[in-house]
Amino acid sequence: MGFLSDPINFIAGWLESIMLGFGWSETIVTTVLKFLGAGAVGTFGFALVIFTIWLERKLYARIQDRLGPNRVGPWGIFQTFPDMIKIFTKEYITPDGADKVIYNLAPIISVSAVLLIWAVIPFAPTVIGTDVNVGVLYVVAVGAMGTLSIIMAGFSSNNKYAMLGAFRAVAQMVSYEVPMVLALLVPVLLGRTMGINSLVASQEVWYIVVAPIAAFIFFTSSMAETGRAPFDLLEAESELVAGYQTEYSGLKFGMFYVGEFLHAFTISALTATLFLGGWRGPGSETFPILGIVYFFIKTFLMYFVVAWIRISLPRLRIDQMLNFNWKFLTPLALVLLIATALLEKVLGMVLPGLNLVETAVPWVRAAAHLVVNLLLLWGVFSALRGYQVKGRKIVGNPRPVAVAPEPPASVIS
Amino acid sequence: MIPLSWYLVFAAAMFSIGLFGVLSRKNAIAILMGIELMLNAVNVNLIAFWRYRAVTGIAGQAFAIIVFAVAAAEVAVGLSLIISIYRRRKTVVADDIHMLEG
Amino acid sequence: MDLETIIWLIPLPPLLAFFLIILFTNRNRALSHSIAIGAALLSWLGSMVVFFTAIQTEHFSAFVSSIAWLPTGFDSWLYIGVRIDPLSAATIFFVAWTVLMIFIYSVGYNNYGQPNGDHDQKGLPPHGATLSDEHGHQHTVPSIEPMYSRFFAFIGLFAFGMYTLVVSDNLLTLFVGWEIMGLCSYLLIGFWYAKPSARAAMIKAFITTRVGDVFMLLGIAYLYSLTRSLSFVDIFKPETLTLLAETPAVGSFLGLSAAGLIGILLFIGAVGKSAQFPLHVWLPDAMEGPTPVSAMIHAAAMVSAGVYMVIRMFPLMSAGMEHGQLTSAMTVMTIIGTFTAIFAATIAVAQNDIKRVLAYSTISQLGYMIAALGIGAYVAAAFHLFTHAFFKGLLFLSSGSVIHGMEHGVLHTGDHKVDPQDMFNMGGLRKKMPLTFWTFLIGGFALSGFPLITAGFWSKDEILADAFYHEHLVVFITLALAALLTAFYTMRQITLTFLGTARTNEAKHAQETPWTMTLPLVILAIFAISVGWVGIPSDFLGLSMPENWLHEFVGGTLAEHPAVVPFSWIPFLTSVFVAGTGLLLGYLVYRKQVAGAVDPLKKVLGGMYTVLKNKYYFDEIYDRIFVRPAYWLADTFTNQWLDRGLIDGFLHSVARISSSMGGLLRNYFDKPVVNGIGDFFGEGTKWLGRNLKVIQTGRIQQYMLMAIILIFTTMFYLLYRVLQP
Amino acid sequence: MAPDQIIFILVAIISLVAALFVVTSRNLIHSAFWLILTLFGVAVLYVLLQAGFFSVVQVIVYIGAISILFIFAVMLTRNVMQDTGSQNNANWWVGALIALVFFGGLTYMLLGVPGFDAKAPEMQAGIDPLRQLGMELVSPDGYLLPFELASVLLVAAMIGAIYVSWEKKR
Repeated sequence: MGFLSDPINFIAGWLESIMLGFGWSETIVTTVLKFLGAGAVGTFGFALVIFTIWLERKLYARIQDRLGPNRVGPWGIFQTFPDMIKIFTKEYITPDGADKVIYNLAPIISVSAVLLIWAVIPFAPTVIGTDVNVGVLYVVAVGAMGTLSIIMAGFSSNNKYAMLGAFRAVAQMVSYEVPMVLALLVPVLLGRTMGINSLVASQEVWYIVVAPIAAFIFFTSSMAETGRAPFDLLEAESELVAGYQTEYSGLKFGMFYVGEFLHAFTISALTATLFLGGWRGPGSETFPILGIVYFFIKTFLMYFVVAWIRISLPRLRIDQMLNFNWKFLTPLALVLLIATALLEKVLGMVLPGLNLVETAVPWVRAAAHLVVNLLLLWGVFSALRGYQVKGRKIVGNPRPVAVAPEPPASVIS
Repeated sequence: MIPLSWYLVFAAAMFSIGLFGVLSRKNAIAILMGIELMLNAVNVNLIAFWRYRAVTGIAGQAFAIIVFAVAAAEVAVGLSLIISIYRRRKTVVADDIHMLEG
Repeated sequence: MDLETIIWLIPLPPLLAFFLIILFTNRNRALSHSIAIGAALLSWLGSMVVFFTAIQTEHFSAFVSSIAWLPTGFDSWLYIGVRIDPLSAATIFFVAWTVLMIFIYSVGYNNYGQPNGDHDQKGLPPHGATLSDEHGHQHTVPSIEPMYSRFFAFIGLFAFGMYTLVVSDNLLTLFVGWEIMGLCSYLLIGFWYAKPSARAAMIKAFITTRVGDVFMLLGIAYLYSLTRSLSFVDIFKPETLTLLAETPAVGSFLGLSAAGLIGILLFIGAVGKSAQFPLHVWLPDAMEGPTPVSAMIHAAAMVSAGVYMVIRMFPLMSAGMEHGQLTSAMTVMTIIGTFTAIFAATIAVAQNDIKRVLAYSTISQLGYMIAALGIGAYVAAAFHLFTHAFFKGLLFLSSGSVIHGMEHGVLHTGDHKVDPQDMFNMGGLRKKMPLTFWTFLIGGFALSGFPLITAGFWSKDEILADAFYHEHLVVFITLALAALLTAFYTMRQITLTFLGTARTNEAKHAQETPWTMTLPLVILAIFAISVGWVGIPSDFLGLSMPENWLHEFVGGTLAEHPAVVPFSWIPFLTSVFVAGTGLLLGYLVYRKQVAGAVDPLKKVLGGMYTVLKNKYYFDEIYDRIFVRPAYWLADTFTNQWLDRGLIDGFLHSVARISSSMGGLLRNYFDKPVVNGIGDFFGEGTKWLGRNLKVIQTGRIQQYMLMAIILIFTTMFYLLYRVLQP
Repeated sequence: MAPDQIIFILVAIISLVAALFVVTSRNLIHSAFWLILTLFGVAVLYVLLQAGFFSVVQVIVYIGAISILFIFAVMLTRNVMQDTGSQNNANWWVGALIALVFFGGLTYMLLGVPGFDAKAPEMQAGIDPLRQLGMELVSPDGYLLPFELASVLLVAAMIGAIYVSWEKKR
């Protein structure tokens, strides 16, 4: 295990040998290493956000035919740092009648809920915070804490808009958790495991090919979980000022902001891990560093899609948002789950009888799943065709454009 | 190693606190919270007994799962009842809801 | 799919079609008949696969598959399953063909594609619709059956029953299929339920067959109580059969053996189902149903089912047979079958309704089969069952086609008093309906046993040869006589219907029916000729012919192959003679029949003709013997005398005594003593309630408090007792 | 004292104190938040018991769903929020007494139970309790029926909750 093939474990091993050299007991060394690792991942996450903020602003600008940040550093790459300094130096305002403890706790939970997910994401076959055997559930559980932070913020601010924003946020996040969990069960079914690293290992064929609908549902509902456009009703500025974070300022607001960006990046990483094969790629088993590279390529690809969608789509109405979830995503996810489970059962009975070459089995399996997925999709769309809106109902006559009243004749003369 | 007794005493304490909440809180929602505490205490007991007494079996775990389901169902129905009562009578104080008084 | 699965699946498509049509597609006629025919086609396909696999198997014995169905107590199960042995393979072949043909035929028969009738109502046959063309001419055309979809649902269920019956490997599922068909025949005979005659016929058919079914169920129950199994394999084990033959019947009933009693009981079931004397009365009346139904009941399914069951149970019937000595069950069958054959044939001679003639001819032919079985001619009976299914199905469908054509004529002239089913109203239809004529001719010749060409000749000849060889001379002569009559009335029918000139305006305007009706006729006609060739005896006319295939194949069903009857000239010449004479006589007598003239037979037979015309007054006799006494027993005797007079009188006097005693008790015991105690408790409870209601605060937590204190006290006490013994 | 014992004691104390606040706090919203802390503590105890699955499910079900429901319910029944007076009823001392007696009695009785101070047996390697649980829950010889019943109960509760809290149109 050379430095070049697996630098992170190499460094870890090196540190371990040093500390053992101090004469510390094994337990303490492991504990210290865990803390170091957690610190490293956290710091890396924050550092990454600095970069993604710039990246997203740049993307925004390019898609909207602007230049974007271009003053600080080459291509404005350091633009985020002045912004950070500005936010650090702002005054912290705590509103009158706020529930102080909860008010201050909310932003911390908001960020930590996101960072906690990083503990189970495998960057490479050997580089993973901790390989929990219920990793997928863990992700969902931590997501639940994000909801908590928002309701804490909304409640403790003692502000109507913050409260309304929190209500909306919770309605949205709790609802979208349902299809998300259901869609997550599809890879679990396919991989026969809930551990994230073993899920990656089981992806001989990327699950986006095997289960494109599940990937779509998971990705969409995760986007809704992040609360970014087009699902940003919780902070719709035209209606709610800024939603649950209305009363926050300075670094506390910054925490929410960082949390949001980090969350967006995290869902990209999760999608890449669960559906795009994570660190899988040629040579990644022997050279874990390659795994890291593949992982980040895929993650940034997904992140680009996230940003692209955020920039392109307008905000949904609340009823559209809930209808989309309960009347489309959830039933679809349920049907998909049942179909996948049945198909897996059938394949389990049929495949051994076919005497296929060892390497062909996953591909045959993937093809079968893909066909079922496409059929399902076709069925859903032909069912939906009946509901499509053909022209809008006219509610009333259009009001005439305001016309200035005729000036009295006396004025003219 | 933690002895079994610690978990049992912890669960007993938590159950007692929940019991106190159920018996003495005014607000119906708070009573429900007390019930949740009691259910959790039971669950701790179930899992602890599974771990210490029957780690090869799964009865304790299965019961715990069912307690989760029951708790979820109970909260959903309980809270909706409370909200329904609140809509009609504008109160959630348990002592004010005494239409069955003899 | 392996073969066993296919066999399991054969009966299912029609059942599925039944539910689909009844539940979902009732409104859509085209979809309904497509589903029904598709289902029939699927079953047909499965049957063909099974049949051809069976005939290609060397030394074919049976395909079997069974599952445990009902636990019947300690570790024993009732197994149900499917069994295709040579007999059922051959049966399923003709069932599949005739059922499919009948399904297709029904599309045309129920006037698919025609407009809705002007005043057609559900439960009545269609009356025709008025159309006006572009010139403003009004003309009447046939209208579509108002309950079109329902018809297909019913015949689907019917087909399910028949297939179930054929493929089952035990008496229980066979009986289930049997009863499903009983229900369906009830529903279908009364398909036009608004006609009073159809209602009466449906009830008659149901009740009459029920009489037989009850006996059959008794037989099954008795058999089960003795053998602990209903599966054919178990019953037909030699040791079981010997045991049954040697056990005396319960209470040594008439000195019969158990096998004999069971055989007779089961045979009575067949008598009901296959319309044998004396339970034959329902079948002619069943002609009230639509014609495809008649074909279904009389050719493909129900009546065949009776004979099929008897053939199936033949090992049981013949258990204990030694040296050609007929068993008691077989003797009964011989007598009933022979008598029915001649008896029904005589009635058929004097009938004018085209379908009724065929109905009586069916009874007569079924009597043939039963008689053949009775004298032990196993293969001959099965052979006649197969050929008869094809040519009788063909005849019924053709007669339906004739009626349909005549109805067209009736609609054209608008004279609704003319009965389109009366043969004396027809004549000369040969030119109007050529296809129908030729197919009817083929069917009729097959029925008469026209020598060498037709299927009927071979099977009938084999029965006669068998009877002759085994020296049952009475049977032989009677059956030959019946064959003569058969040929005669068949030719009478053909001559009256198709030959000569039209006797009514309606017959002049008759029209050939659509292809959906004629196509089944043609296919069935091919079978009516060709199916006989599989059973040509190998030593026919002393020549050395190929081996008798059917005998080899069907004979394989029995444990030991039945012996081949050597060829003999006497029965051969007899059957040629009776067929030829009968046909010739029929032609000569009715050749010159003109409109309005009486039946020439009437002059010859005189009073006998009236007797025959009225079917020996059987319906009237049954009415006197069974129906009226039953009414009298129910109404006058039981209701008025027994119930009102005796029982009610007794009850009333008891009531009066009780009521006076009640008054005494009430005034001197109940009011002072009982009420006093009751009131004391009531008042006491009230008082308690008034004083205890303080505890009822309505506050949940206080209740909880009380409950918990109580529970804890009890619990602590009990635990204390447990821990400190 | 081993590290896991220290962790247990810390978590237990935090949970119990939080639980006490749940039943005594004057502000119901705070009660709800304290409840979350208690439940979280219980989740940690599950981890100590090597029941990771239950720990995660505890977080999902109790914190992610039940507590949120509680907070919602408290907020929806709003005027109570302004209540600053005592949230305990007049009989609270009876409740407290009973709870104390109960705790004392229970502990006393537990002391007599054999195996009260038992140590946990080693987890056997190669046996995955989670997989075992999953198989048992869907096997007809195991807990299939109770499992299905629980699901039916959940559906019934869901429908019931929707029906009860449905605002009927006047």
